[in-house]
Amino acid sequence: MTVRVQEQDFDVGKELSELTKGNHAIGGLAVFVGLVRDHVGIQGGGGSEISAMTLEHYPAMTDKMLAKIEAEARERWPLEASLVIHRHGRLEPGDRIVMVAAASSHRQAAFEACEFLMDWLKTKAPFWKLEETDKGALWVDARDSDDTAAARWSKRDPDAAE
Amino acid sequence: MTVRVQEQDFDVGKELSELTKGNHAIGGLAVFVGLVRDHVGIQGGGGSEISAMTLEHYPAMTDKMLAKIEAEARERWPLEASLVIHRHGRLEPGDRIVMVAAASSHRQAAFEACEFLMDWLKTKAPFWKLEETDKGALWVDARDSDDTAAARWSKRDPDAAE
Amino acid sequence: MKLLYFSWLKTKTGRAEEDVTPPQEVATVGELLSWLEGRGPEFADALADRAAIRVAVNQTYAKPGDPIGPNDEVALFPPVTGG
Amino acid sequence: MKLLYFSWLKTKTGRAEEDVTPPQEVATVGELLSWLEGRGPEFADALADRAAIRVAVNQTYAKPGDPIGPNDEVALFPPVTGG
Repeated sequence: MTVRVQEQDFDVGKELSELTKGNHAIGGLAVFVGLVRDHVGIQGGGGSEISAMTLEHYPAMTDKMLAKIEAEARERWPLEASLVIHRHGRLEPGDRIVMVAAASSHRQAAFEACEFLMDWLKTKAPFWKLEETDKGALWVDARDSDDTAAARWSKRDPDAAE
Repeated sequence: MTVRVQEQDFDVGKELSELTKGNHAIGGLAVFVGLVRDHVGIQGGGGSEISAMTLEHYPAMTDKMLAKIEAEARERWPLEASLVIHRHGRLEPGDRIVMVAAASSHRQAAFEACEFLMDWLKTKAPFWKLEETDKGALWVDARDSDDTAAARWSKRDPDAAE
Repeated sequence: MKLLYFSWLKTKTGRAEEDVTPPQEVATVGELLSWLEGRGPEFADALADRAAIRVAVNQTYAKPGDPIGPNDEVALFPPVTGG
Repeated sequence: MKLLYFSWLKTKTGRAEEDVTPPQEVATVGELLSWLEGRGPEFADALADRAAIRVAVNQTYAKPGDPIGPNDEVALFPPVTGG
């Protein structure tokens, strides 16, 4: 697995070509790209315009956790290749935030591993979003639906917070 | 939804940039890319080396069906954009066969729509693969697991073959 | 009526498409398949395993009981394997 | 012991990191949080809602009962929101 946390943007097509290059056992490649939206919904209605966001992170912890999640993904699915890129710093609407890719001989393993890695990033990886909205700069609240999505992968979870 | 059936290759990064360009309501983009493998497994063990494959298709039916599947995907999920590209003709191991992308404000809708479109392509879209193997040219058999994957989306299915 | 054959149905019958005029009593997809089987050994062989045959009438999947008419485009093919 | 604060825990406490030497009887994550709360109103405010606080000891998620020692790096932050 290749993992990068970086400030600069990435080229999705180039990353995917490099990931699969020369490996003809790969039949399917599932990819997720997360983008900055210009509007955020609030539970129960309403919402705010977003002009930009800043991603703060805890680099030493990210590095340490990625080794674990890699081992877990490879234990669960027969992956030929995988990639996680997460940006930090200031981003504007339409900018790419994150990219996750998983390659396997069959599509189901690729899709599941890609969703698993995204769920893990959303609920465990130490990143925090500060949104610049029309109501001021606000730290984003964690979404219950992300915990629900992550919980489907396991009852025993070595990185559970509680 | 943009749909293209074509003989020439496509540039994944360029397609995705064009798909999401200027739409800042998109928060997540799920993508699947299918590649030609150099080896095919056979149920119960064994397998063959593949030197190339030729994709035959029925263009008039593909065009007609895509209108239906588009309507169904958009009815099920709040999609901001979607794309299907399927190649035909002769392809070699490592070549791209198909690309499906679905964009939504949240990732779960994007992932589900992308998987739905792939399951539909695998089980309903009129394409047939002829593989050039070390045992001669063989038409690929449909996989039961693809039907199982497609069946999860619905019990009533307007395009069921039987 | 225009018939189209794909994948190994094309190989086995030795044709990609043809115009046919079945007798009037051939009014459904199932009856068309039975009539085609009687046209020669290559058709009998190609159509022997009905569970392996899919039929589309005017580019839409059809069942054995669905009606067919002289102006229809009828395609015969095995289960699809694209994607 | 090195403490790190992220997101609104950094804003509320007014610091990103610091070195602290809690008394010897502070031996677990839960005891550390209680001791920190007593350091001043900004800490009492930041740590008031314990359910909203996550703790990592040496870059690994920790529970209130987990032990801590003088050479540990302890990070305090709200639930993560990346991806």
